[in-house]
Amino acid sequence: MVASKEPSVLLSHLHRADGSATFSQNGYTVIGAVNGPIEVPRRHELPEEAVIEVLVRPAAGVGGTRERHLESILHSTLRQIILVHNFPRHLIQVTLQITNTPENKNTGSKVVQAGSHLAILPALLQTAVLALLSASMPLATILTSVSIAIHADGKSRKLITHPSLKEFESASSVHIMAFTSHGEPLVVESQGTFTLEDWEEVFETVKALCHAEHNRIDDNAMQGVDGKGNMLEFVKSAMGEKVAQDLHWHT
Amino acid sequence: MAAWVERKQSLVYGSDDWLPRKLVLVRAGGTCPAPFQRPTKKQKASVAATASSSTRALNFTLHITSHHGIKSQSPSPMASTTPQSALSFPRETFAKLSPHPYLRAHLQPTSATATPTRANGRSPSQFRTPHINNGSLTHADGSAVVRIGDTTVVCGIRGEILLTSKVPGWRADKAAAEPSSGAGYNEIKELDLLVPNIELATGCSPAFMPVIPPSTLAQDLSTKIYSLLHSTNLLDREDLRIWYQPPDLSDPDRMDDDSEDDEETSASEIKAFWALYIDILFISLDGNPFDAAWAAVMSALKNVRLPKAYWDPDREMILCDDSVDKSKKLSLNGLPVAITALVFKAKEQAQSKDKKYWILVDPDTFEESLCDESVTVVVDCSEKKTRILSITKSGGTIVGREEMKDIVKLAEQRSTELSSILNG
Amino acid sequence: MPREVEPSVNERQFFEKALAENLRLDGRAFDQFRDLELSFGDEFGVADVRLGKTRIHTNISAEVTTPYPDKPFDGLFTITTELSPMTSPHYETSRPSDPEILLSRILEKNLRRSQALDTESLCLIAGHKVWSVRADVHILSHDGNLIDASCISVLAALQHFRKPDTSSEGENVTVYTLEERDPVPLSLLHFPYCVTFSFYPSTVEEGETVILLDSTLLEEQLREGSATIGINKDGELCQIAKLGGISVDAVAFLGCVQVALARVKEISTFVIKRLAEDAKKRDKGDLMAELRAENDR
Amino acid sequence: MASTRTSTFVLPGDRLDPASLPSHPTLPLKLGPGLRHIPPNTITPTVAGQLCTDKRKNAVWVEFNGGRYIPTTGDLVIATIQNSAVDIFYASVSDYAPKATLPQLSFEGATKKTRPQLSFGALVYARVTHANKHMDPELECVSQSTGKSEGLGPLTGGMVFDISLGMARRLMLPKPVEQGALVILDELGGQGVAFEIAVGRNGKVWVNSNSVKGTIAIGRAIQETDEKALKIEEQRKLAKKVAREI
Amino acid sequence: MPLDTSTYSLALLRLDGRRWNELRRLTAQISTQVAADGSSYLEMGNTKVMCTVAGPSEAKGAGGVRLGNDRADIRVSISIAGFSGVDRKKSGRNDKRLMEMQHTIASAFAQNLFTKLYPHSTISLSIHVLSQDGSLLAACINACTIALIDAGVPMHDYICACTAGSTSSYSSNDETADPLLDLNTMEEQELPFLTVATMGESDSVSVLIMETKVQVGRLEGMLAVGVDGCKQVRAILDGVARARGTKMLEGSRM
Repeated sequence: MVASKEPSVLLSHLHRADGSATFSQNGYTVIGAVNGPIEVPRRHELPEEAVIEVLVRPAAGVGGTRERHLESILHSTLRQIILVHNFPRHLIQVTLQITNTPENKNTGSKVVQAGSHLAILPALLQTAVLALLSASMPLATILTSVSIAIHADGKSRKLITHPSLKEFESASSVHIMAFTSHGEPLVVESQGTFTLEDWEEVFETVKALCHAEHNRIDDNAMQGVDGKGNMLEFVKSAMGEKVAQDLHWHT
Repeated sequence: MAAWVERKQSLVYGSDDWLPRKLVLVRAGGTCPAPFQRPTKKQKASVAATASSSTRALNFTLHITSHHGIKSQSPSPMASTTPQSALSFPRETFAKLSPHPYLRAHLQPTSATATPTRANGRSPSQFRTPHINNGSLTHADGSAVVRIGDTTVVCGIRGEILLTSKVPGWRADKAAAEPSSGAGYNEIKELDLLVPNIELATGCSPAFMPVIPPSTLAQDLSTKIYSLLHSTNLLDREDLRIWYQPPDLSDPDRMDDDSEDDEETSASEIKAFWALYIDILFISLDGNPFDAAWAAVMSALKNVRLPKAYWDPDREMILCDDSVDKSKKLSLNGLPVAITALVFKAKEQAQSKDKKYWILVDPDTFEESLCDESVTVVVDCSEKKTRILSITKSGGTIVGREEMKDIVKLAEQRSTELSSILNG
Repeated sequence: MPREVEPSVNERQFFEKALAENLRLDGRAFDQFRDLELSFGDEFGVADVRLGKTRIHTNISAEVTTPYPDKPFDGLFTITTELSPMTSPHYETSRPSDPEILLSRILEKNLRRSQALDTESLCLIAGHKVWSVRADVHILSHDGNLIDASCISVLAALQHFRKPDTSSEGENVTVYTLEERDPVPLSLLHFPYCVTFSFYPSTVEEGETVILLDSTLLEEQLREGSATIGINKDGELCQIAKLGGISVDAVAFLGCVQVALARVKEISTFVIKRLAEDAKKRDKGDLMAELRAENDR
Repeated sequence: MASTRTSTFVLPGDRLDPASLPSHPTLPLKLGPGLRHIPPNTITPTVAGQLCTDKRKNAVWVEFNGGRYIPTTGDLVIATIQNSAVDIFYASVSDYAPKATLPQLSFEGATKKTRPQLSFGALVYARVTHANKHMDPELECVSQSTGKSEGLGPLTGGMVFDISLGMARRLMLPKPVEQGALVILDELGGQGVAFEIAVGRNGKVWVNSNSVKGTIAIGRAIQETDEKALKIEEQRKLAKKVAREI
Repeated sequence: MPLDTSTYSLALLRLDGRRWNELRRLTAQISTQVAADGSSYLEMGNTKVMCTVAGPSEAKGAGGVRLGNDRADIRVSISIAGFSGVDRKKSGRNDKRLMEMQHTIASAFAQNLFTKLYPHSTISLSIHVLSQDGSLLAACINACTIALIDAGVPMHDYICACTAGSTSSYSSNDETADPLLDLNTMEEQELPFLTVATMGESDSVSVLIMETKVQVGRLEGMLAVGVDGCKQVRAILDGVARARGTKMLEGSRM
């Protein structure tokens, strides 16, 4: 089946978690749950800030070194956006369960896919942020993440936004970036062979997709702007809908 | 630590030696809270409040005297008013008590002539000197010892034979399809022919106790090495293939003594692969594990000599030739070099909006404990035009386009320095 | 980790009173199940079961490996169940908890020991190459009765799963990609589902037992005993697990078995219906894809 | 009310238009939940929700629903006793969170000799007296000024039901019908259903009536109103149905 | 290798010479270890287990103290000796089958003992399996019962257990199949069987575990035989306990 590049999300659907989100894009589906702030065992507690625990669980098999790597990227990133100093000596648990990955024609039967584990990073980041928003966790800012693949053969060069797994694997270089809603770069994972110019072009492209300059609170009418592919707009509309539903009674 | 900001002008360097030997902490007015410890946030707030509003302010003044420890050498005006209650700490104690202001004091010297220097005496963009020793392990097919400052890594590579008949999903027709044809079959990746493994639990640092399961950092580093090995296409897959050319019965003279043109004949088949087990052992760790580990892997890969292996149809097994002459080196695609830099922010709190920061390359453990944002760039300058092979960053928002440009430039410099050693 | 939250005294007492009046907190009858929902993923072998607020997601995968030396003709079939902090913060990932062990044991007995999946059919070359089928049971949300829901989820996913087609020539096995040959379903011999009963001592009559079906989390926390009966629609019992707890009259217990049998017949029909609906949807999807492909040409 | 309040949707880190904030000549600006002040003069939301301002009170806050209850001074909560020490009880306000302390003497008429004996799992209706991120919260079951319980204290009998934090807030509004579009309780009362109710800001509601059936029906009606986001008309219908059943 | 049950139908005797409703030799000793608060040694045929009881004692250790616990906590540990089976197999600490057995025994006795009499305390049961020849769980439960009697922990009634099987293989719906009582290892491997434990002389089932496939129609017969077997077991254990009690009374009289 053809995976949709358009993101979709379901919010606050797990009843026992404080916040939850199911996010799908590009054939990846991730279910995220956030619990916290809750009690933390003494030996782990930090006196000045909340402990963040990130757990990435693969759809099939048990987590290995790749999941730990993703967890460490997520951990250092989420620590930057969660207001950890608001909850000293507490724990914030973020559990991300991957439930669907795009079919890989070559390794269709393989339990653990050898590489390309980075391809799922944008989905993981986005799910984590949406689940945190659903949990009403105080955040400094939100982040949005986009992956871009560059296909270059000699002279011509093509940038593909939200590449499919196939495009991801055959690209000459792939770039995953996440920006805050203020347009600051928070995560960069670039791989392959590329030049500084390539990278800068990707940087600007992703920045534009993650961040709209006119994204002002008073500017609700998005006139003349192609909201397609703009992750910030997506998060905004998804959350806006949820808030409107939650506060239907609120005049 | 608002008090630090106000009193920073009293940071004075000794005349002959720029390197601070001893820091003297002078308390002006009031009594020192005992036991002395890092004030909690609440206390800090109150310190700041009193400092700004009352005359009995708690001010910490910082002196740096030369290693002779003559306190009177440069008395600051503030300190000289109440010299009787001076509390002096050795440098190490001060670094432990309040590491963040300590490092900042070094990077933000008061006198205009002094250049920002890190606590370890290096300039922010100065790397530690690398030392590399190749082939010191006899039983490994390739090995290297890399020392960068106090970080020492041993890397040993062993090749093991993986028979295609043992590969569960092996298909002869798949191997024929070249990877250039779309999202091709990359056997090095699919068959896991490169197996890096990092061992940190060697007692290399107090943070990693020996004989425990691999820490998160070790798993994290292994994954980084693993994906870099694949994403750079460093190895030629032909190097890892073991072919078999069935003897041409019509021409009995031509046995498999010469395998140069075997690949052209359709009858030849891949009988086995070399799987390279890359074990990376940290002997000591003082920051920047990735750069050192990667340099060790590169150096060891360059050092690898795989014996000539061939399929013996009678015994139905792979045999290896003992002679060194027939063994082959790996042909590596370029010479990637990794550099890591951290961002040190003037304010301790992660969420502060303060734009003051320093980029510190090749950090040591002390610096790593004080910085959140880290950037790793892998470049290959073996050809004319620099190829960037990987950029990763996380943990902060400081490094943007411009900063990255500078870091890439630093990486290029470092690359030339390291390449000469790696190639030498 | 923080420990599990226990119900308050008020909840305990109120629940007891309600049972005495033949009432359940969510208004169900004692033998009534919550609404069962089953959906399948885009990929083969993905089933998502909802039983009230309990939600279980199962993912089946398969790869070729070497068999165990003592069972050269049998493929491998493993079921993993791990309760993650997603379900409740008190579950630690490193240490399995009691409910987790009991759940995995029951699934193991019910599905593996009863040979629901014919492991001999997974053998490709005796002693060398077999399929290893793996069921990863992800518990997304826990509001009681994990066992019944997990069992439905795994069996539905197994029925939905297709493994790549293979052919073997002597010692060589060729595993075809999905494009080359349509994947094939697993060989399942029978479909044993589980029904779990919760027991409470009756406050009305001394020695009598109140029996609830499909209990919620609160009902599970307050129960004094339980029994899980695994049975297929043909009336073959696959396992019974009444692991201690209050004792139940033998005759009453035999009654439970009959209830379980009736319930399992319902579940079987339901799952088959859902599978058929999914297959229909897929056919349509395939047809559309073919048409599109033709248009492209 | 509507005339003085405006609401816009905000996300964490959004830059607020200074014009959207109330400016009162004399009163200091009050920052409510969901906002933070970054010195010198930036105010940004920390949660997703509706930015609400009250010009008369010169207050601004973010209205949101969801997440975990975080104790705030002055909130009324339903707490579960977990443990007791020499002169305090430890009570749980929200699951898995650090326990709150409840002095054994802060009950109406409690002295060293006549303090309540509360065992594990007992419910109390209490007020949060101290809430601070560095310390565990503190509760009381007596008004400090009057020495009276004012409705606080142990809750016996009845049943607790979980509701969303937003629903708890709606139930606690001074005028739930006008401000919260919530009529279910009034309607039930209007139908002649007699019951007691205590609402905890920590997302719990305690209901007691003279029959088990009635308590279940009322509790479930409140939950249904919350989960299905029932409109006023639907709430009326539901109330009628419940009253008929009882 | 299917067990040859054909001879059974002729002579109505099992391979070890027993009739269908015959228990193996069941012997038990009480107070075998002086150091323990209660102890027992029990043999069911060639299945031999030892059980010791420690407690009720004050709950101690981290994680052991559960706040607001108004009753005694029962902990069970089973260790299987390496030489107990036919082939030496060291079972791991995380063997799920053992953990399930431990949970079962703890949960059965939690309902049988008057645990409310001992708030904030622990009763530890430690079982050592010396030899295995079928009916392992049943033997463990029986050993625990008399060890707990020895320890003097008040209980409602005996919990007695035994196994019951059926001569029909699971696939056949053979009407002539007979139920069997108290299976040994060979029979357990070939025939469908269940382990049942009842309370005292009642028909009240405390534990019922079946792990093999069987036609639902067979269950009633198996269960009836099993429950009857439990009553026989109870009579034997009761005899052991009474003999011990008499001896103690005699001792105290002197």
